[in-house]
Amino acid sequence: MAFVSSGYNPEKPMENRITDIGPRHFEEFYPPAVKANKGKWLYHEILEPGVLVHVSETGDELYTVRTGGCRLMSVSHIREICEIADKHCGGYVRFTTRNNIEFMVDSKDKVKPLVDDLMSRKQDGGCYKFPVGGTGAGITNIIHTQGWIHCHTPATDASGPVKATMDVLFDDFRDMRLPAHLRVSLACCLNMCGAVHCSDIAILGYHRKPPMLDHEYLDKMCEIPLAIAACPTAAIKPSKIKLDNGTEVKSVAVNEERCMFCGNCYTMCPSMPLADDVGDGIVIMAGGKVSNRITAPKFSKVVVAFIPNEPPRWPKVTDTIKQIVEAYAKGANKYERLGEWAERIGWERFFEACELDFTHHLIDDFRDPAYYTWRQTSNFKF
Amino acid sequence: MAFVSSGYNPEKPMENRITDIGPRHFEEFYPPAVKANKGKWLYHEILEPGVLVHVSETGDELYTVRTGGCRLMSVSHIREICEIADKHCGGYVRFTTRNNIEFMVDSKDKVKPLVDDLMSRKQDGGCYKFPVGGTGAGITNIIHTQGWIHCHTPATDASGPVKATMDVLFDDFRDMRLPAHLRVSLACCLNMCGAVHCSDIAILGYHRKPPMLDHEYLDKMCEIPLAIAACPTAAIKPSKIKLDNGTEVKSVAVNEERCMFCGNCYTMCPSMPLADDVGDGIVIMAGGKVSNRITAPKFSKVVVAFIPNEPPRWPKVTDTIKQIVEAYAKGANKYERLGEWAERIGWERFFEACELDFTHHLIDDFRDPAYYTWRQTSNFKF
Amino acid sequence: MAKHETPLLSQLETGPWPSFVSDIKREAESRAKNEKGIDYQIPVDACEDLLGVLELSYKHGRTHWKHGGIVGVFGYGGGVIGRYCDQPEQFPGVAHFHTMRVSQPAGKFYTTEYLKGLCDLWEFRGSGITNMHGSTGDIIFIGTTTPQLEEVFYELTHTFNQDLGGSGSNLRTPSDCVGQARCEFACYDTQAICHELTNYYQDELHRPAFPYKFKFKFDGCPNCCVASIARSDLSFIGTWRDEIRIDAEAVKAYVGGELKPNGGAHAGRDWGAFDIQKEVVDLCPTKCMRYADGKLEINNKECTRCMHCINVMPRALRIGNDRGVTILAGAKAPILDGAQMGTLIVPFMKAEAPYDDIKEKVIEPIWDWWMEEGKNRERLGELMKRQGLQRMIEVLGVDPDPRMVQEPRSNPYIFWKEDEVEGGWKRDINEFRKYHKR
Amino acid sequence: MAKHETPLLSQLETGPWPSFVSDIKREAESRAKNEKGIDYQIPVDACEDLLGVLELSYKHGRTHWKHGGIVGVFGYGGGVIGRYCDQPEQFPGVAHFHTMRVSQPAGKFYTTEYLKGLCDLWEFRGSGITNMHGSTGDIIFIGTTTPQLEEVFYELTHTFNQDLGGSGSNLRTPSDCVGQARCEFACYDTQAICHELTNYYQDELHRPAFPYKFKFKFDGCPNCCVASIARSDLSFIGTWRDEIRIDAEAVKAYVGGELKPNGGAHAGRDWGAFDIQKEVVDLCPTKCMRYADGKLEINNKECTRCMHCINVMPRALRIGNDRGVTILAGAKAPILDGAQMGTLIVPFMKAEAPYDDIKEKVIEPIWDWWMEEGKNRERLGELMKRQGLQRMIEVLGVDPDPRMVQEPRSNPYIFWKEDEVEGGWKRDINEFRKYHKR
Ligand code: SRM
Ligand code: SRM
Ligand code: SRM
Ligand code: SRM
Ligand code: SF4
Ligand code: SF4
Ligand code: SF4
Ligand code: SF4
Ligand code: SF4
Ligand code: SF4
Ligand code: SF4
Ligand code: SF4
Repeated sequence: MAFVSSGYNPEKPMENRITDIGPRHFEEFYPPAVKANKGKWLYHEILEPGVLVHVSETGDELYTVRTGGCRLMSVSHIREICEIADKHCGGYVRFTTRNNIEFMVDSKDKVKPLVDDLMSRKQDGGCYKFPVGGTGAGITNIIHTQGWIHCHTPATDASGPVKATMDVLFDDFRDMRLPAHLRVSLACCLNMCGAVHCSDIAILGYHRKPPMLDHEYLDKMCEIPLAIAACPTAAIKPSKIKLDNGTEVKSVAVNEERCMFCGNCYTMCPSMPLADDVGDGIVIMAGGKVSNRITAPKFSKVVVAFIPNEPPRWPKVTDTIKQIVEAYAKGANKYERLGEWAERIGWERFFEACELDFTHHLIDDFRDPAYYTWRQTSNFKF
Repeated sequence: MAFVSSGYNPEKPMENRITDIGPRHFEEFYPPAVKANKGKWLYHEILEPGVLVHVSETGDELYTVRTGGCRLMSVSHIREICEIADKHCGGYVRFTTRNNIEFMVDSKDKVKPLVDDLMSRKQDGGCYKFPVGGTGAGITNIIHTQGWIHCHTPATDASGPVKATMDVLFDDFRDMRLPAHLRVSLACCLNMCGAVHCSDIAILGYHRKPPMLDHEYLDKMCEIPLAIAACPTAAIKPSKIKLDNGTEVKSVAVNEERCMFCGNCYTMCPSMPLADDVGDGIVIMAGGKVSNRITAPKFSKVVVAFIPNEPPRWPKVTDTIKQIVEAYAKGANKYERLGEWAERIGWERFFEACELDFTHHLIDDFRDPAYYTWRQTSNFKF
Repeated sequence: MAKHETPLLSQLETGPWPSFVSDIKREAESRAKNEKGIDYQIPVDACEDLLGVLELSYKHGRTHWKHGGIVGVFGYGGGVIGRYCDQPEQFPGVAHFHTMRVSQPAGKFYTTEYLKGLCDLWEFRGSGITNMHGSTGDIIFIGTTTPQLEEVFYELTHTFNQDLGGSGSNLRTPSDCVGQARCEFACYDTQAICHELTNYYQDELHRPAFPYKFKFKFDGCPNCCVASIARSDLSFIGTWRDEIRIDAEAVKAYVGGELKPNGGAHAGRDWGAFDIQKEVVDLCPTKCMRYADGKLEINNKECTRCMHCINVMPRALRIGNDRGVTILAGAKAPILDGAQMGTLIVPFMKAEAPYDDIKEKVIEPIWDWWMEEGKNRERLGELMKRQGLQRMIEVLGVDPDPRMVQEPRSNPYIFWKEDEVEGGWKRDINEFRKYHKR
Repeated sequence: MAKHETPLLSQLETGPWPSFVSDIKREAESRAKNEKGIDYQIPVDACEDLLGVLELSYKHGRTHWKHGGIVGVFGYGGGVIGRYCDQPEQFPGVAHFHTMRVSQPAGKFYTTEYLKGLCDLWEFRGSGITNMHGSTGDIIFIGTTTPQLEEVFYELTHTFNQDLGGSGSNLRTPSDCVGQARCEFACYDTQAICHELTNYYQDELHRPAFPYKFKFKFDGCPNCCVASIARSDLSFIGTWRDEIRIDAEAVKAYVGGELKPNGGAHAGRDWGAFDIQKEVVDLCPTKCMRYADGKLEINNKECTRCMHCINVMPRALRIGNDRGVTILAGAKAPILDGAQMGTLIVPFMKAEAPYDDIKEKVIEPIWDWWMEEGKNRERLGELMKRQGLQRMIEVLGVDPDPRMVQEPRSNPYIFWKEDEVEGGWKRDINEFRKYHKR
């Protein structure tokens, strides 16, 4: 391969340099029906799972067909999206905040051909390329993060567990039988780039072994004070270490009893890796939400402290999630989010209904606010 | 006066010594109707404010007349209680957990003479000695503490503000027009011996000036390390001080910015007094409860950050309390405790309804849990 | 003639509520007159001077009492609070003015005979002023001198068969609600257990061996009339495991208006006709009740025994038969880290004499732990916060139970222990580097 | 033939959900075939090796990526995440594999023309693999080499009139919900403000001057479809101050069953006939609705604009006319001290271009404060926790408002300031001792 210049001149980086122009202006990208009716929408309706209509006060209608997006996508896949959008939608397409793809058409008769086209496209192994769904009281796409495909701190993969989970939940992506929205998210480490801290069900990668210390290199590769400051539990102290060859180096010592495996030290210092084949795995959280509907947003709660990584399909994770979804589907009232359900019936009942064990790990013991999660009433259910 | 010995011999303290016998056995003190029906009570009814009947499965009835107890009472007053109990109640009497006095009779016809007798007794200034009331959905006696009558750390008096407040709330002691119980408590300092932290309305003595330092005596009178350890905000440091006479003494220094006037240092060290005529005063808290009825017990919340001490009648305190009681009486649903009402309507409405100012002091800024009291939703009322 | 002018205090002698000022004045007068010719063992003018010093506080806006120092009776570490006036010349009658805490009988029933005896004693050897009762529950004798402490104690024990209560870093005098003695809601005998534990733990009550104070309180049911959940290191709250007993006829009587809801507690206002649906069924926090066709049903499995329905219709609904206690730990006032409510540690335990399970499986393991690991002036609740509820569960040797928490943790910061993690924590960085280059 | 065996990954090529494995394989094949004769600027087998290294992770249960080091484009402090493989010999195609964050257009609408352009660029100069989109909102180009960074940037800016997004300690790419573009609930123009603030603060976005990352997100209404309240340092949520507009005819149509509740969102199950009382009125959290005689009434003063009723009956109920935003601050993921939800700091503010109030009265004072007093790697929420909400109120120069708290403090530990206390704090111990002896 030969280097092809874009025009950029590394000798004179400022020559013709364009900076600070931001993103493209959104209006350039609005489909005509959106431009014409922006701010004038009167109401919407979900015609069938994955198909919405929005009606404007001008009388215009906009039909949206939502399809599952595997957000890790190749340019070939994007080109195929474009091909569909060109064919059906006048060359416009949109992505949702949960990485689904929305194809919009301006009249009802264009919907069926579009849906049929989308559902007919399959990958070599038989997976749908563009499954239609993800609306209403069902399960939509999983928000997720990089995992083993790109990040350096994950305790699990992202795309793999997501694929496995969406396969298991697929019927609910295509249907709207649940009491309310049910949002599943995944973050491959505690940094929680997937913002799983407020999801109905969260899949969280978690380490369980304290960092290894690469003493020989630590001082060379890391700023020791930054690594020390990074630790939320003050478990890291500076330390002098004698290497096998007798030289003494500056390094750190970790008070392993105080480590809760957040990996924050590793973020600051590559000589403190945590990853481990059996130490790492998945925490399941449940009951979070972000909408302000009826009740205030809620954090997700840890309901399963640990499930080992079982690539490629993480069966224990998907089984557990399925269990929770089914118990919720069975138990909750219409409009009731998973966390609202758990609070109404009481968490003691939640564990019963979902057939999950309550272990000591689920009791908060992190700092002062832990106390507020303990039960301070004699009101409970046997 | 001549010393009269009880029989105790200070030379031989162990001679005939009786110890560890505990309190008298409760059964010695049960009125016959209680002894006969203990554990057999079927139901009760409040016949009129202050008058209860309990009915047993044996058919027995026990009538209780509750009267206000000014718990700071002289032996002359107690003898008068005994006189009444001898006259009407066969020589038995009881005190409640809120320092009221209960006279019990075993038949209905004994009630009216008893009530009449009680209500007829007045002190010289015209105060009732034994006002009948304190039952049901009204206001009962104020739980309180020692105040200026005996304690060394108070920021206000106890008995005085209590008398002034009960005078203002007297109608509600004698009536049952409120939506639910309303419990008022007073503690004269942050130690909160009155357990005001869970009262519908709490009157709390509070200092607002950091301790003075009696350097010359401090090291002699106090254990400096204990004083330092006592401070919840770590505001106290050891320090060497040069006195006016040139001698250097060990003492402490207080970082006044970090002091929140809890007086804990003074409890450990008499050379660190806080009391001040204008610095000290009263904090009003509201919305606490201890019963588990419908909702879990709740802490009271600070609703007025400071009211100066205005002996002898603390008019601003009593006005404020009256304001809260009236707003509650007007606004709350039947069975709804004050805190439940405030939560239902929202604290923004509580301040409006009670015509109280919301000041920055009312926002929690003490440690991590403060965050959980901030509003984390877009749901609020204009 | 009063010894001191009390223009401020005197303003507290009007108004309907009993006036403590009038009452102290009465006692002052009675002492001055001394009609019975008593040989007062502390200054006759103690009450005069008490009014005087209080008036001074009303003028200054500050207390005039000083720290106590260590006074008490021989062999006991508690029961007396030392107190001195900071203006002894002006008020010699209260220069030394200690309080004594007298262990109240469970349930606070009294015979007048007993009370009169105490009055005689305290008139003779003290100020004649009391608190009936202190916030913890004791009878408080307010104000005597050091030499009288042993005398009062001697007479209390010898004449009245009565001991002192607690103070200092020890078990404080336990207290209880009226319970089965006069309440249909009581799920166990609060007086019996209160008395038994008070006596069984006399040593802990009198001889401080604890890091700080420790309180027991006994509530017969979740109404919490002795506020145990808010102010006792161990709070015992009565409850039941089976079904609320329903008297269908009485339900009808409430609905029909023959019976007054909540025992007539709301009679001071016209709230309109009783509406069982709105006032009971809809307010049930678990929504486990149903009223239809004149019939009330309770899904007891979902009931949290909050007492509301029973409170509203005491003649129709009664506590279950399989009774016991729920135990909560750690309640306390705000010093140092903020107030704590009790945390549920035992969902259910039988409460039957001699209470062996409660003593041996709950109280003593907790004390052992606290005495071992609690810091000076650290209440149980603070130890729990510092070491975590997990530690309490270990101490009790029970299984973790979701009933102990209101909700599971929302942070995933789990402190795994090495033996819980496959392969342990020891790893070889060089082995790791074989697969992962620097 | 695939370069690496991927027996584990291949198991992810079945099942209904789109397979990322099949998709990467497709790209790998397309690159291998190179039908268009592209002069790939990074290794042709990047996708093959990506699959290879991922398969290895599936085998080892550990990632094979290393820390990034500092790579980027000239003059920008963000927009690129450096990444290296820890098995470069085995997987040379991904030895260097940086991601680039491309600032997405507000609302995420696209023309295919634009998208196809990006595809061509990324196929040519990168791995051809993307995230559509990253969790913050950017278009993520996954995997290229260091020399290509400037080239991609040059083409983006020159050919596509398109800039990079944020990373590092700076303003991150703001994002928004679809809003008025296609949603009847939107209370302001989320795209307009998102675009305006992104462009107005380009310097803050590209040149780190902050203690840590900072995020804006814009939700058109309290449904929070872009989850701003959970994951943005400043969360803008649309709201209104006046009345919910009621179309009485449409209410009838819902009650009559002609209109499907909640826009048909529950059509997958038979929930029975719509019951406006049970499904709307009773679920209203403030109980400010009344339905009687076929008429729905709302006491708007008590409404908290939770959206429930509007969500259930979008054709009958519409947001008010006097619209603006509620602003919340401090949301973030759990590192370090636990996750935070946004805290309400501005109950209501108009959101109209050019947003001067929002910029000058909210954003900039907050940044000044945070840049002045925030510690290294301290998010705004953590600074708020450390210095208190009071400090935020001072910074904003607004009056404290009970709307900013869920409840007032329950501890009375108020840090009074000296100038708030009459007479100040300086006192003379000797003066005090005149009245209070030691
Ligand atoms: C397209 C999208 C906005 C965008 O800018 O991309 C969107 C669009 C709509 N949302 Fe949303 N929401 C979208 C993400 C969200 C999110 C964010 C998230 O999940 O990460 C939330 C918060 C979820 C949470 O609380 O955890 C969200 C909470 C809601 C709610 C409140 C639901 C609740 O019961 O709490 C509504 C109201 C409703 O559904 O009745 C709503 C309603 C709607 C409506 C009906 C608004 C309208 O009138 O057009 C749209 C169609 C809903 C549907 O799909 O059933 N939208 N919606 C997002 C689609 C994501 C996807 O691909 O599936
Ligand atoms: C006598 C006493 C117990 C004792 O051992 O001395 C007592 C006695 C009764 N209480 Fe109580 N409570 C007593 C202090 C309390 C306390 C403690 C306190 O206030 O410090 C509470 C907790 C208050 C709180 O939550 O802050 C208390 C919360 C209740 C409740 C729950 C009320 C609620 O709405 O939350 C009930 C149930 C009811 O009233 O329907 C109740 C019910 C009762 C009943 C009806 C029980 C019965 O069947 O006999 C008794 C008469 C009630 C009345 O006065 O209207 N009792 N009750 C106490 C009287 C105090 C007084 O002199 O006024
Ligand atoms: C007498 C009494 C107040 C009253 O007027 O009734 C009282 C009086 C004192 N209490 Fe108390 N407390 C009294 C019940 C309480 C209660 C209520 C209870 O027990 O139900 C509490 C709150 C519950 C709790 O234990 O948390 C209480 C919480 C405190 C505290 C704060 C303890 C904490 O951990 O937060 C202190 C401070 C201390 O221990 O240094 C304290 C300290 C004190 C001292 C000893 C002051 C001191 O630091 O030396 C007071 C002596 C006053 C005096 O001159 O007589 N007192 N104290 C109560 C005991 C009477 C009795 O035995 O019946
Ligand atoms: C790419 C992305 C995940 C994804 O797959 O989508 C991502 C990837 C990384 N995030 Fe993130 N974060 C991404 C959105 C988020 C979000 C979600 C959001 O912005 O809405 C969060 C939670 C919200 C928040 O900001 O709190 C998030 C919270 C973090 C944190 C924890 C920050 C905290 O204060 O708690 C870290 C740790 C750090 O900053 O050291 C982090 C760090 C990282 C780093 C840079 C890892 C590191 O320490 O070097 C990751 C680089 C991965 C890679 O190899 O590409 N990332 N990160 C997201 C950005 C894409 C985009 O620009 O669109
Ligand atoms: S969640 Fe952790 S491992 Fe996953 S992308 Fe974010 S920083 Fe990387
Ligand atoms: S993983 Fe987290 S808790 Fe453990 S040492 Fe590193 S920074 Fe500290
Ligand atoms: S509350 Fe404070 S001042 Fe009042 S009696 Fe208790 S310790 Fe003394
Ligand atoms: S009053 Fe409290 S906060 Fe102030 S110095 Fe003393 S112990 Fe510390
Ligand atoms: S706590 Fe329960 S049992 Fe005890 S007196 Fe109160 S209502 Fe009766
Ligand atoms: S006790 Fe409470 S929870 Fe149980 S049925 Fe009655 S009201 Fe409902
Ligand atoms: S947040 Fe509100 S305005 Fe924005 S898309 Fe969702 S429902 Fe519509
Ligand atoms: S928006 Fe919410 S609070 Fe307002 S009326 Fe509708 S349901 Fe009630």
